[in-house]
Amino acid sequence: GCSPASDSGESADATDTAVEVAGVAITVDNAARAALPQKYSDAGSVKVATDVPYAPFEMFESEGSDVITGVDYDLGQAIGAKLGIDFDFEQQKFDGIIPALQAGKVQVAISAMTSSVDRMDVLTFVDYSASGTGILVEKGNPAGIETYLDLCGQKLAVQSGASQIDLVAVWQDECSSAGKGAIALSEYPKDSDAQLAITSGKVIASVLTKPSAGFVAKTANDGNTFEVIDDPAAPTGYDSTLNGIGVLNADAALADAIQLALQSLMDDGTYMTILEAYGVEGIAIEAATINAAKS
Amino acid sequence: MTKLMVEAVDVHKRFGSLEVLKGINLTVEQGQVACLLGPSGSGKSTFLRCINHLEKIEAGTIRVAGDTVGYAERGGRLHELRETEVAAQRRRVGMVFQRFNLFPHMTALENVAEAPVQVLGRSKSDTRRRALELLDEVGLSNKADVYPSALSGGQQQRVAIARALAMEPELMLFDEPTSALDPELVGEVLDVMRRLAESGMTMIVVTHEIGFAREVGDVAVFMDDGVIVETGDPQEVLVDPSEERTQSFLSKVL
Amino acid sequence: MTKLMVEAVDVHKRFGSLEVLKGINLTVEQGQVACLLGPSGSGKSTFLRCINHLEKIEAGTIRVAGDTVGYAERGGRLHELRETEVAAQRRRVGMVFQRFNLFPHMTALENVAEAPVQVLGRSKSDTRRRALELLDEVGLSNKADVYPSALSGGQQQRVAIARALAMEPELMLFDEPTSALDPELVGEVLDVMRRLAESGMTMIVVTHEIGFAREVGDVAVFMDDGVIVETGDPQEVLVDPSEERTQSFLSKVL
Amino acid sequence: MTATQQPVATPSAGTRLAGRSRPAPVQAVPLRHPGRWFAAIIVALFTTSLLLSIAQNPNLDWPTVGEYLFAPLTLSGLATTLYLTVAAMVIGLSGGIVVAVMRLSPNPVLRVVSGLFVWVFRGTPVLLQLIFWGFIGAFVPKLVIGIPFTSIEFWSVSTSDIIPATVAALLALGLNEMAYASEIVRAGIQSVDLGQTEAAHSLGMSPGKTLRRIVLPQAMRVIVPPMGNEVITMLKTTALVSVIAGHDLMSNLQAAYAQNYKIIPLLVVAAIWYLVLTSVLNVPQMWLERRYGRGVAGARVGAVGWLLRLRKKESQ
Amino acid sequence: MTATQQPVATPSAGTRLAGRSRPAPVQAVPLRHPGRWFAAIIVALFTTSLLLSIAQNPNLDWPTVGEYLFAPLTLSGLATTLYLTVAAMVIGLSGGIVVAVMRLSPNPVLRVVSGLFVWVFRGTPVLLQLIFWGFIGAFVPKLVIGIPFTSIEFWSVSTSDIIPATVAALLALGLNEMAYASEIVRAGIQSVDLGQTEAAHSLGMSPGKTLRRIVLPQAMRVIVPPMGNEVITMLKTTALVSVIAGHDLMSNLQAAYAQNYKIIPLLVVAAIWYLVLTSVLNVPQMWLERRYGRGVAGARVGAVGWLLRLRKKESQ
Ligand SMILES: Nc1ncnc2c1ncn2[C@@H]1O[C@H](COP(=O)(O)OP(=O)(O)OP(=O)(O)O)[C@@H](O)[C@H]1O
Ligand SMILES: Nc1ncnc2c1ncn2[C@@H]1O[C@H](COP(=O)(O)OP(=O)(O)OP(=O)(O)O)[C@@H](O)[C@H]1O
Ligand SMILES: [Mg+2]
Ligand SMILES: [Mg+2]
Repeated sequence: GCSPASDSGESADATDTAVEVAGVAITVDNAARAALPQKYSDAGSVKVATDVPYAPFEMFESEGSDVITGVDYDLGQAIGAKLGIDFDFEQQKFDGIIPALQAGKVQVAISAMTSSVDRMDVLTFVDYSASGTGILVEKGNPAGIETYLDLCGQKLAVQSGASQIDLVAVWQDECSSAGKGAIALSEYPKDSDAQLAITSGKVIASVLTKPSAGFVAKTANDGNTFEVIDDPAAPTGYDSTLNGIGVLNADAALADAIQLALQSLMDDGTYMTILEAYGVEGIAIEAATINAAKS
Repeated sequence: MTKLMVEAVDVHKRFGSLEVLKGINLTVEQGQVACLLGPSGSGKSTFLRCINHLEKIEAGTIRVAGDTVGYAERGGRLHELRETEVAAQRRRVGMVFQRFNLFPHMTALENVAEAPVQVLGRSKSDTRRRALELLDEVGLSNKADVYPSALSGGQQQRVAIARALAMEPELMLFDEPTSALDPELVGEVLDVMRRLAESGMTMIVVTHEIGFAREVGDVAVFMDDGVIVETGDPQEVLVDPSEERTQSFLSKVL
Repeated sequence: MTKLMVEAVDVHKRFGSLEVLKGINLTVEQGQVACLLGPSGSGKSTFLRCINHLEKIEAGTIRVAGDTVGYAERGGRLHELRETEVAAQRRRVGMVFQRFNLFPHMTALENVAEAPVQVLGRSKSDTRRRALELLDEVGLSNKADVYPSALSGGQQQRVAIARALAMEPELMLFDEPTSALDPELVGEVLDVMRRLAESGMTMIVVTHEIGFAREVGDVAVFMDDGVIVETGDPQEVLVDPSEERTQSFLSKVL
Repeated sequence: MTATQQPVATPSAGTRLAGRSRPAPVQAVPLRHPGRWFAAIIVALFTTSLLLSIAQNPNLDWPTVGEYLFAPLTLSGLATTLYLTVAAMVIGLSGGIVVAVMRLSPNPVLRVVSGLFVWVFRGTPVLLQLIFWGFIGAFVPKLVIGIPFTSIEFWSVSTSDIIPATVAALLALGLNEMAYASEIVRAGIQSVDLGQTEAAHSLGMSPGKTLRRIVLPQAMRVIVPPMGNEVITMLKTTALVSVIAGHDLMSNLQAAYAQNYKIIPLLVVAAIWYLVLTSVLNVPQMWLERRYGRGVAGARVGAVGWLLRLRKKESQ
Repeated sequence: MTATQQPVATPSAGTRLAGRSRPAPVQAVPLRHPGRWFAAIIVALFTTSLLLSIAQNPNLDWPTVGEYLFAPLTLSGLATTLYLTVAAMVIGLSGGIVVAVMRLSPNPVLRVVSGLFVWVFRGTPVLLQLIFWGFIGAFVPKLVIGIPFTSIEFWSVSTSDIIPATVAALLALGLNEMAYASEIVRAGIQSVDLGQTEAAHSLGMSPGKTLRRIVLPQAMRVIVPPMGNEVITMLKTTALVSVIAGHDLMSNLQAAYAQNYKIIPLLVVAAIWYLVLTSVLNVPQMWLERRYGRGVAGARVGAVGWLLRLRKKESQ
């Protein structure tokens, strides 16, 4: 359960009240608040864009409702509480997130975005978690996949534009040097389409971030359709990358404030509490950084 | 009684490089019936269309009931009229086409009632009553609710006449009103036109019905190749024409 | 020489509840010209269309050159023909419509050459030559490359005749071929038809041109209200009709 | 050559008693179409077994279809879809008529402007148009009334504030549809005989009246079927507005299946509703086609040659 | 009433020398349209300053636009888009003609089958149709030749194997387009005068020949503009095939911006290419409209009443 910061009010001073997220009462961190640009503390809120649903990072509380929940949402609320302002989440389809930032309709994007050097042309990222790639297969693992090298010579699905595409390219090389067949990779616009490809027998597995894979396996058809391969060699998934909270490069000062707030949440343990509430401790990182991704 | 209804002075009209009217001069007094004759392509239809400003003339002047067609004289100069002003001028002139051009999506009654309601803003019920009277006058009171596609050619042409009359025009133009009709049906249309002429309507009629022209016409005009070759009393022009071209044409038509 | 070209026996045709042909009997020998006359709505066009199987008859038989129109007699029974077989039958019959119905997207030459190439599979160059000859015969060799919209009515009708002749039919049907024409232009079309008749073509002509019927026709047929009222030598039927209905009709038309 | 005098049917018998004493009707073996029926049976069998096989397929999951068919998220999505479609089509058709008339105008300014309009709005992706109107602040930060090319401003406003998302969605869909509709209307207007316009003019009707009362009603016959296409396309295009907020039928269901992975059943729910809407739409379309088909085309419909009957019988 | 004998223009002067000794032409103050010009200037100013403001906007990021305009992923996407569009339109138009003719047929079987076809394929979302054909294995696991309703099978094959993704995409787009095109073709056929069919029949042309040589060419005038719409819509609909794999222009660019977040510049790249394709398409469309407009409509174009000129001048 979580209750959003509901009564921080318009006044910038009314920040003493604690906000409860994931059962933890959070109060304002003065250092972080001091770093917050004047216009945001004056406004008392920022708007946050998120592309729902992408479980378990963001999803609707129940189907058909428009109450958002998830790891990202809770972290956002907690950061807001540290800064003494509201983080108002708005549902925004992916194609509109950047335009919405550029149009000034929202100021922050928290949408399980993978931080990358490419994307830093557009956004500044406050890194808040890391997740690697998991392999989703049909329940019972009929093809007997144990590690990614077992995918050589098989048909594999991926969401188009996902970072997993580059990873699979690396695997291809390993397959050929190991003398195995190549991976036949098909791209689909959404993860859900890739999963449909598994059930219709077009592919034997799909690759996606491991937290999502776990969530799909757990929830789809009450856990009876899919399972995730657990490779002991890579418990958080292959090729972990950082996830970031994005703001426009022109708004870097806001990123600094968010970084301080997040670090404060890490320091006082709230961060881990929130991750644990969704069973994704595996994605935790040591310290809040800005644009730490190297590729 | 000698009010001039139509005055055409040195009217010229060309389509691209083809000069179709080469200086037409004609006057028609109020109440007169002028019959236009001439071979195909001589410019009869074009001249009629110029009177109604469906074609714009290049030189000369046409006046209908004293007003210059398509222009307003203000401060000694001619000013082109805008579309709506031209439309207002056209209200005083009724036109009947060779191919009828009834509105196919309206019944006979609606065809007749359309313009008075839409253009003159008459009330629907009044117009309806008047339209029924007009249909009765052309002998079609029983066809009021029939669509044009279900009418014979002669019936369609009579509806077209009623439609033009519904606007209470001061001048009626007829462009070969009977030439697309079966010979049997010609009579009924000519009858309507004859009665109209007797009621004092000013009319310009392009026709090849020599009998009608001689009987009803006050003046016969023979055109050829864009000019008026001969004008005069129909009894003279059509019985004993002075011009050779008129003679040869009449010998073919009769 | 007395081969029967058209034999209609007790032909009945109705449109919904309206009986339009009420038992028509008529024979036309090879080389004869039959002229059909009668008031509007008497069923002349419908009968002509039945001969060409553009309408399906409800009772009776029509034979063209011995073959039952629209049916094949096999094993003593009539079998309905399929579309392509009907199309084959129609090749032997040419038809000319009151409204010309030229193909507007083709030049005069293309109109004439279309069917021989498409239907008979003739070579393009041969057909083109033959089409030019035909256009020449109807006096239009100089209009070969002109679209119908640029032709006068009489010219269009002459192209329509050339188009029908290009299929080398054994029988020609004309449905009021001159009634949509200016009087001046009627002559040129009738001339073409007269020459065609002289060349020995069997023809059925619906017409109100009494002069033509008397001069060219071998037999005149007067229809009224779906039945044939009077048949016979045109000189008799059209000059001194025995039936009262024929008399009253002729008095109106003449 | 002499006339062959046939025994002429006595008028009385044929005429007076017509319909009573019918002569023997043509007794013929009707034309059979074995191939046609064979094909029909094959098609029917194939379709049935395909449908059966599909219906029985566990992936279809009928219980889920039933559960979502009237779920609140479906119904509210349906309402949005309907509202957006109706509003966008009203804007599109009325604007499309104006644009079509401008394109056919003799005035070069109007012609160029409308030509450019159609070019741009048909030629660019709807997604971009939606993003443009939805996030216009990203393109034009503020609207200024001032002297162009100088820095003098009398009044200015931030664009993000003045266009709310729903207005943006309607603007985008409506303007896009205008461009498409204008081409259809243009084809319709061009199909009406010129004589109609002349007749209306000679009755003193103004160009506007002529268009509204005479030309457009006759153009409708040609306009209605492709506009039916447009409405159905629009029904589905509304799904794109989800990028700037607004939850139509398809995006609601997509959001649901992104969460529960019941893709096929939920798409079937969408299909069922679209089919219902399309069928409902058929009613006004057929009414319009009948209404505006009236009085046009040959009243004469031959009995032979099935192409002859390639048009509906007129009801006079 | 007596005839007013006007001095008759001597034929010689008027006729022979026509065009040389021109009389004084009508000297009139031409009609001014101040409102029209004012509006044009306002529109031009507004558009220019809007375009300028957009062009200078940093969010547009012209260097990125330039970089991606001819990038390999753009060009290969373009090729796929073009290929899919052309192939789907060919299937759609040719099939659409068949369906339209079936819908207008007097044969009830054909009419019902084609009606159902149009209903289903226009009425269901393209996305579902794409998913159906692309993942047919999920709906119909195997294709069986056998006796229906029994378990006797002569031959069977897994459907996932026989329909590769590109075929599935073409099937889906082509069948969908067929349904839309058939409505447009139907409107076109119905606009052709019945007399044309009769004339063709009486020349002994078969129904098929009549359709191909006489009816369709005349229907083209009405068919071409809305089919232009369809082609442009198809250009963009191809983006949906990304759901069953296949990389058209739009999905390639979307994949790219999913990677680098340069959404607006990449959408502008898409817009530029679509505009180019649309402009190129205009050439055959105008050619077709001219070609099939030939000989039709009044050769008579009045000089007055601009509605009179609502159609292009014929070139005879
Ligand atoms: N809109 C136009 N464009 C070009 N030429 C035209 C146009 N209208 C008429 N013409 C030409 O002008 C000439 C005169 O035509 P008009 O219709 O006035 O003759 P007409 O005397 O009415 O002949 P008809 O008895 O055949 O109706 C003809 O050569 C015709 O082809
Ligand atoms: N397709 C049709 N449906 C219904 N009624 C029709 C049809 N075709 C013709 N008729 C009717 O059949 C009757 C005979 O028509 P037809 O055209 O054969 O007469 P006609 O003798 O040729 O007359 P006209 O001299 O006017 O051409 C008319 O009453 C007409 O209205
Ligand atoms: Mg004329
Ligand atoms: Mg007739």
